Amino acid sequence: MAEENGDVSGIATLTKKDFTSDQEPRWCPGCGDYAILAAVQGFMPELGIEPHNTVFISGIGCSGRFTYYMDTYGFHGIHGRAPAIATGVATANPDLHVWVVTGDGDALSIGGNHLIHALRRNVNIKILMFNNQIYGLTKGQYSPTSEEGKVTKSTPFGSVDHPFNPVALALGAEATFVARTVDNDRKHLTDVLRQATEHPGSAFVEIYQNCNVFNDGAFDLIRDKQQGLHNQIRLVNGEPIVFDEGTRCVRVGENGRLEIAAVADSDPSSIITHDIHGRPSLAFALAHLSHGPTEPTCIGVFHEEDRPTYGEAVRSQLERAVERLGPGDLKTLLHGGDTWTVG
Amino acid sequence: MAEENGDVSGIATLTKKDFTSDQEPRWCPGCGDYAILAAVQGFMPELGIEPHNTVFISGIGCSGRFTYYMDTYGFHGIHGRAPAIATGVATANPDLHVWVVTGDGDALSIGGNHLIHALRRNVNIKILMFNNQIYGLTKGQYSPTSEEGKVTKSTPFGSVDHPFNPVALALGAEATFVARTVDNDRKHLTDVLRQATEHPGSAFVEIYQNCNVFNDGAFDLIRDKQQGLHNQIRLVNGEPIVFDEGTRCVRVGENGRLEIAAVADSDPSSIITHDIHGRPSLAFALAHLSHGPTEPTCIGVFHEEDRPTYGEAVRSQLERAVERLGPGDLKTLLHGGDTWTVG
Amino acid sequence: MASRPTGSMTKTVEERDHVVIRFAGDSGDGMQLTGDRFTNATAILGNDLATLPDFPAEIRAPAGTVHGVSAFQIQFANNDVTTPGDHADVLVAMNPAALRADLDKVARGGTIIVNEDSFTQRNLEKAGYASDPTTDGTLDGYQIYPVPMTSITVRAVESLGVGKKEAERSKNMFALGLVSWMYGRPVDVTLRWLEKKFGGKPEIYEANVASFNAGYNFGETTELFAHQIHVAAAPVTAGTYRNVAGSQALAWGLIAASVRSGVPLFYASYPITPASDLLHELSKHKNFGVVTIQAEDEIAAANMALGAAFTGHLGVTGTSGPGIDLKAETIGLAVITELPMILVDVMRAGPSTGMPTKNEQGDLLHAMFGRHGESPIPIVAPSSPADCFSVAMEAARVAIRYRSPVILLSDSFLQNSSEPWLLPDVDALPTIDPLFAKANGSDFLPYARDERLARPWAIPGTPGLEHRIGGLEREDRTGDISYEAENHERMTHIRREKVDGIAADIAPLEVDDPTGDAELLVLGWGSTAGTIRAAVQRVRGSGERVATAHLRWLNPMPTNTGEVVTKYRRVLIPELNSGQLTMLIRAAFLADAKTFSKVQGLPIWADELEDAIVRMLHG
Amino acid sequence: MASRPTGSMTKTVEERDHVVIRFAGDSGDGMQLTGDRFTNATAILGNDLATLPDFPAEIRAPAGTVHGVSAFQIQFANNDVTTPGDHADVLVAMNPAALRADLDKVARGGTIIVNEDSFTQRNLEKAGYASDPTTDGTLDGYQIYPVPMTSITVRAVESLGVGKKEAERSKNMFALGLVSWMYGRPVDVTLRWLEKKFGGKPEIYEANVASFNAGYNFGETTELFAHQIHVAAAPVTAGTYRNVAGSQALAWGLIAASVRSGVPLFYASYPITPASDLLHELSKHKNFGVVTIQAEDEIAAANMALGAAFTGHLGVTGTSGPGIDLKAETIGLAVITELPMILVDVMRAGPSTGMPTKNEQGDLLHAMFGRHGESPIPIVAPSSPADCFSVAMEAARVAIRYRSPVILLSDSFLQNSSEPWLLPDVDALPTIDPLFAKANGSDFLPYARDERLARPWAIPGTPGLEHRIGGLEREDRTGDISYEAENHERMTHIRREKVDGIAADIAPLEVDDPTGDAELLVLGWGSTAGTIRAAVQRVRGSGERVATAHLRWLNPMPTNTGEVVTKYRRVLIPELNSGQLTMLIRAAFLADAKTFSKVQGLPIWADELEDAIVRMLHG
Ligand SMILES: Cc1ncc(C[n+]2csc(CCOP(=O)(O)OP(=O)(O)O)c2C)c(N)n1
Ligand SMILES: Cc1ncc(C[n+]2csc(CCOP(=O)(O)OP(=O)(O)O)c2C)c(N)n1
Ligand code: SF4
Ligand code: SF4
Ligand SMILES: [Mg+2]
Ligand SMILES: [Mg+2]
Repeated sequence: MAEENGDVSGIATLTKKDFTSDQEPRWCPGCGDYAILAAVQGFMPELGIEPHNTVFISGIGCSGRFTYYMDTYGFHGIHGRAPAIATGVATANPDLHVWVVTGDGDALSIGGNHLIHALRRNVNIKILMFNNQIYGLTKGQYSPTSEEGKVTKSTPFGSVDHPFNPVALALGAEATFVARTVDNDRKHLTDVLRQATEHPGSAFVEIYQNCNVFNDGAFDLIRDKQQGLHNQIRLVNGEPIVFDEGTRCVRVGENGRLEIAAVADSDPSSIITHDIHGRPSLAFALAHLSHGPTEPTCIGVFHEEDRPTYGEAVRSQLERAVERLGPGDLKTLLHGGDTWTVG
Repeated sequence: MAEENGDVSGIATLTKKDFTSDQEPRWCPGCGDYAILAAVQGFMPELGIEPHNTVFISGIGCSGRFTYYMDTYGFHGIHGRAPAIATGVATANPDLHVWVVTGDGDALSIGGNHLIHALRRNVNIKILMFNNQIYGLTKGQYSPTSEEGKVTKSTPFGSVDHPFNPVALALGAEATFVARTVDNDRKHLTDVLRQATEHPGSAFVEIYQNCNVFNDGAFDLIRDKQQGLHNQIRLVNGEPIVFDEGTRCVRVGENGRLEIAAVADSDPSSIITHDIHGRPSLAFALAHLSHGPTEPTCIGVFHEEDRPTYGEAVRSQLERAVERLGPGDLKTLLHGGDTWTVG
Repeated sequence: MASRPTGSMTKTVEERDHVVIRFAGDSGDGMQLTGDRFTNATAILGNDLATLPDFPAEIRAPAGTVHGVSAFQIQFANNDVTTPGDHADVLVAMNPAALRADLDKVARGGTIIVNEDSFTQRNLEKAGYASDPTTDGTLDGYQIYPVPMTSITVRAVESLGVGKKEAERSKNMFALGLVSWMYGRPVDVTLRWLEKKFGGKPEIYEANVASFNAGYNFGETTELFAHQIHVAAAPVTAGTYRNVAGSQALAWGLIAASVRSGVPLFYASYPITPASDLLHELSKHKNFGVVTIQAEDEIAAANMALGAAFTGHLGVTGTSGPGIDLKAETIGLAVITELPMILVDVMRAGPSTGMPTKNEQGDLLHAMFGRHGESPIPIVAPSSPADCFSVAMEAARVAIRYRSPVILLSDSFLQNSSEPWLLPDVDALPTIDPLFAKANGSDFLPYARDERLARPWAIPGTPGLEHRIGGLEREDRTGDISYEAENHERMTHIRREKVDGIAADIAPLEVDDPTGDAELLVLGWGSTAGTIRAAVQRVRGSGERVATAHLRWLNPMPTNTGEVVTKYRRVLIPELNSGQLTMLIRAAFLADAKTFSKVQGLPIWADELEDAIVRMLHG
Repeated sequence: MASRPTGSMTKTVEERDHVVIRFAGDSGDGMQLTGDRFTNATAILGNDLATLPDFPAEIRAPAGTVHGVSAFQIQFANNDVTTPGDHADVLVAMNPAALRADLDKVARGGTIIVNEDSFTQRNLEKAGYASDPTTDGTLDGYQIYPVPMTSITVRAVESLGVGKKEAERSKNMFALGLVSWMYGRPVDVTLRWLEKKFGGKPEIYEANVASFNAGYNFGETTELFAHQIHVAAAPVTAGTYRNVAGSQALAWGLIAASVRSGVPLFYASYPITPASDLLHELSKHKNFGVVTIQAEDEIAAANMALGAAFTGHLGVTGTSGPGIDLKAETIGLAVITELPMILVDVMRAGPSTGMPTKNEQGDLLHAMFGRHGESPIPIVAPSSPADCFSVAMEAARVAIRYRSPVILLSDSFLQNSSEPWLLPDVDALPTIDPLFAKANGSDFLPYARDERLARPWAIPGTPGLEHRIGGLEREDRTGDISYEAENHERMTHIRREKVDGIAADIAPLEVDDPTGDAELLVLGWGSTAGTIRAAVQRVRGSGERVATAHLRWLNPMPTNTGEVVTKYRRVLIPELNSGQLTMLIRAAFLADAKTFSKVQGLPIWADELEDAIVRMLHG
């Protein structure tokens, strides 16, 4: 444990070790989850938030084990409900730093409703969705992000389900912070997490995570050091959206539509400048440039928006109630209506 | 009942009466639900689909009673689950015409997950969401579409929840048909329903519905014959988006963003032409022109997209399996593995 | 005071021990308000009483139809009142639909006062009457008093300049005035309340006063009513009283537990009839630091409450049948994570959506067993509206002390009905020490236990107590994940023993057996307490020896329960279900207990139960 | 055939009645395949057998650790085999972790064959061994055979041009060959299978054959093993057999019910261990018109199945503990809408997430009572892997005939383990007439009933039968919404009577009491059947008089159940829970039944139960 009771020795002393529990991680060798865990444990100290003020809440799935490996407070909930548990935690005590770790099945299949409601409420939780486009823990069924036609244990003839685009779904659900990153790019991942932490309110971060056992290579086009170079559209706020070593761009096409084009063929004024703080429709259009990581795909922060956090709104309502009605007094409450006295 | 067993006398003979059950509607006098019921009952005959091939499935809420008033097959399910029941019905028998009637609470609160999954799967169901921005049946709590600060029975100090934009949510969920209409404009409503019926797959239709008891006037700005004239942005495919008697328009502004402007101030080429068949990002941007019916708001069909329906995809997979494996034979199945024979 | 009825007491007065009055009218007629006001005046007079509002189904039916009838029933007496009464002595019917809907709730020979003006052809038709029941013989055998309430009211307020609609709307005050006269209710109380309520709108105020007085004077002056009826005050414990409905008492009990434990209250819920009122009531009291959240569904509500419990709040979630089904998985998580949490289930008639506005005690076995696996949970049930207060405190006490979810089984009747409540001395209410864990330098063991088998409540924000919990089986003491066979069995036993051990911490089952030699025990639980008391009083009145006992805790049952139920030759268990407690008692004690079952969405009537007891004694 | 082992029979042969072998290795070592192949060869030899795979928890632990061990156990005999065996006579441990994990599952004095090559310092450490257990005395008392499996395998395939990794990977075939020799299993079966499986990849095929032969020959030629063991064929009914796991049998039973009723099968489910295999199996058979949907969650799955049932399909949804919790509300809807639907609950150790890969019978009371309100449902449970087939058909028959949801309680053990199955004559399987409603010109009454109290199944698409159903209480016969008190009570009774009436339609409880004067009845349900049979055989062997009976239907129980349980002075109910059936039996029949309870995620061992029976007889 980081420090003994009361002896909070300050930011500078925190290290990765303070966030590392005594439980040995038990994912499959080579799983992308290891890289994310290492990145998170490595990055937490620089936030200067003590482990005891940090809570990790997870659902069920391979990703769900994450909680056990962080030496913070942790709640490994039931399948799909982590955002609801986290809403309880973050609203009960808005001073805590609350993280949700979830998978594509946990968050988007059984837990879809809690996710979208947490996002619209802007609960101050940072949601890390490990998207491996598969159900890992239950050994290989397709997930709501798996591509159509996918052959898995539950779909020997190929899946007929059209997948979600998680970033688009989050935007449709009024999310105030939406981003995407990849498990094996520690710098990018850490950078996105830092921005998520700084954002007051819900942050939805999709992390492309390789499941080397049941869905190996699903993100190679984006995640691979070589191919990624050509296919990652890295979003940087305030900068024109160009990629593929500066050769391609995202520009406004006919009737206001976004499209990918060669920089050489594009009027510079038609090239989109990334702006995370405007209306979410730009972000939505960027999310829809590709449907899944099989074409050039945006990574980075898509959208950020200022809105009061749920926990603060609830807290300030409690404060205003006290101002308006005075601090709660039991006797006043019970005797408040028509009473009568006998004898 | 429309006709006796077997004696299907054809399209021409169907009338509103054939779709009207013997149960007396029991909504509050003045409720917008009456107008929708009348419109639907009036419009069904022109589709030429017999009542016995039509199924209405509803959840719980005032809107949920709708099912009882249609003389078709009907299933009044449990709260929020109508899209799931309907998925069962429409997948089991893709020849049926399946309608879902739901409310803003039923569809977006408890039922949010089933809704978004039915939409992404493109189940061939027509979803009519009666949005009255309130819980009617349970007598007046706020809903996921109620505006922030709303004072209701459950929020005497005002709600702190940021609402959904149902059209944006549906688009984020990969819906293939998304529209909005209003209860008291029978022509517009019927028109939208007709297009929804013609669309192969899920159709999500948000209907602004006045709850005159718990949330009277919520949509007046759009719904009122006078005010509506100025504030309804009527979307017509292939036409420039102008409204307010031709004085205002939707145009492409800076960095590809859509904005409302005076036609007089706008370069004609910047005015958006409505195109329901392109990428959904245009529709998303249109949905985000306003957040709720308190400013000029789009009505009509936002987006339509071709994708195989779930029922057909499932059916054709069954057919292909028969082609590949031959029709199922029990004996072959049971004797299929390693067997041995004794004595 | 602005004015008061002018009539002087010129009629004779008849004494009665108890009276049941039912006000019935259209949803828009203000019957709940009328009943409420009458209740107040009655309470202040010192009668004991019990009330029951009877709402229509959720959707408002067209005015004038049977489906739109809203009624309010009150029983008051010069002695212990235990139920709102089986049948009404007096029915006030504001329109034909009300008469039609409630006639079968009037005692044979009872009094029926109708608003004559509303018995028009149109209204009769809407109510489904072919001819006028007040004249066609339908009401033979009742005492029927037609009173032109609307027209008198309109005339009485004519001069005040209020519109006709407003004038008509105040006819419920006329009815209140009339019935107040009939039973000699104090006038001041009502006038004072009108002043408080409408003081700011003088016209409306005057109109209501005028209507009320007109009703009162109508009773006094017309020949119609021969005499007033007097019901003496009931002998009650000295103290300050108020009338309280179960939903209020339950909400306040939770707030009191929060205040007396210093653990903030966190209530997450999804609206559902008849549990919504808890959410409504609690959200009014944010100045107590009460967080209320209207969640997206019941699953979320339960998980939010559980998350809050983890964070050191008293996590509470309330719902009714369909909602408690949905919370099952989360309750299991609360059982294995051993966090203090309260699940309120306000039972209503099932199965499925059932009859949402009707009452039933159908969820007891669901509360006991409604989760997969071995997943024991304490269950407690209040026996009357006011009892909800102390049961809520008791549930909180056990939840916090034992770090356990607790199910509180209320029901639709308890929630909606009301009774006078002797207000407790706030400073004498029990305190609850949350005993939050503190770091002490040594390794923290989140699943180590105290003498009650309770584990530490170590809340986020406390340095040195970082730990992880969850739904996978935990290793004893360390709380790490464990798949070890013996550990699982040990933990299964510990979870059960902890719940069973609560028996040592609750009151023993009290038996009321005045002669000490009763043959038959009537054992009850929950909201049937009043009816049981009434029925047992009656059979005892006719010389029978019957014992009675009431279970407040259903799991665990008090330690002496087995002894009690096996002591009597016969055990009768009245239940608003098919015999759920009966099954638990039979299984636990092999006692041949029988059920008196009623599954009609209605309360058990005392006379039905009386018959059943007599039959069992002599049959 | 490519080649076969060269060794000739030069060793002595020892006769045994039964043998238990356990193959254990790393998750990647192919132990399930090895076990499966051994099982096949054994079955074909005519031994009776039972098997149990023992997977690690869901997440793959790092290779070489105890958490990553995967094992497969088989018992085979010359007579009736009822369980996979309490303790292994032979353990094949492919690495130190396997030895460490499974040593306590080996009978004292048993044989342990280890892959010597894997006992490196590194692997010992990973397994948590400080020193080498094969040499440090840990295994004193066992017969230990270290065999350098990896190196021999690699050498055997050297010449075939396969890579070292591939070569090493085929060491499980070496183990299979060795054990096949030890127990004289037929070689052809395995070689034929290898050809079928790897025929297309000659190198891999050759390598596997070479490894298998190397193992076989190793047994034959080395001095290590003194003799072969022979287990004679069991006397069994004539016919064609196959080995079948419960998940297959259950899936096929559903398909058979669909074929024999003409009602298409519709399976909607959400993956969950150990129920997922049903989804996997059924989705392979789309050529039977089986629709399978992987729903977004369990609630959706149940509602989809219910929607399909409404549409005239056999709606089935399968899940395990946490999922059955979530389906509770929907099951209630199925109860009130009275549609044919099957809910399969493959029980696993709870509460909450519990121990997902471990077994338990913890959901019986949840199945009985796990919905709000009075909501009775038929419940049936298979007793062995092969029995899943006929129980699935039986569940479908009752669901369709009675228009009722049915809960089928399987468990993790039944699902995963396998046994030889005498294949039924397909044409003699029972047919089920769905009796779909047809319009007959008169008004359609969706809640009118036949002599079984079943209502019409009128499916969308049928002209003239348009009607509306739902979760609100229905009026008798018409099916319209009704809030009427007596109607609700009537419907509550009808729903219960309908379910109770199924008792007339199922087999009576069969008692096995050879002497007819047993003192003690051992009553079982579900997957403990095999253990109970074994234990009872043993105590009878020592002259005790013990009767036994097994409940297939838990609700309703067969009509003679009360008679049976009250006939015996003592009733012992072995359950993998804290006494759930016991509680039902006690409550229903006031019989003082006792539980033999085991809640460890493990099967009951026959010897434990034997002890318990003897104790109860003489204690
Ligand atoms: C209520 C419930 N349903 C199903 C399961 C089984 N289950 C556990 S994890 C999981 C899906 C995991 O997929 P994902 O969220 O993508 O996580 P991953 O394992 O891929 O990290 C499922 C279906 C469960 N534990 N609880
Ligand atoms: C599981 C469950 N939870 C809660 C309820 C109570 N309930 C019925 S309808 C409803 C909300 C209705 O709101 P909406 O969908 O907007 O429909 P409206 O009445 O406004 O048409 C609620 C909370 C229920 N019936 N079932
Ligand atoms: S199954 Fe996939 S996601 Fe899960 S631990 Fe293994 S590699 Fe990682
Ligand atoms: S409560 Fe509102 S939505 Fe419901 S019936 Fe009445 S007016 Fe309509
Ligand atoms: Mg995944
Ligand atoms: Mg609504």
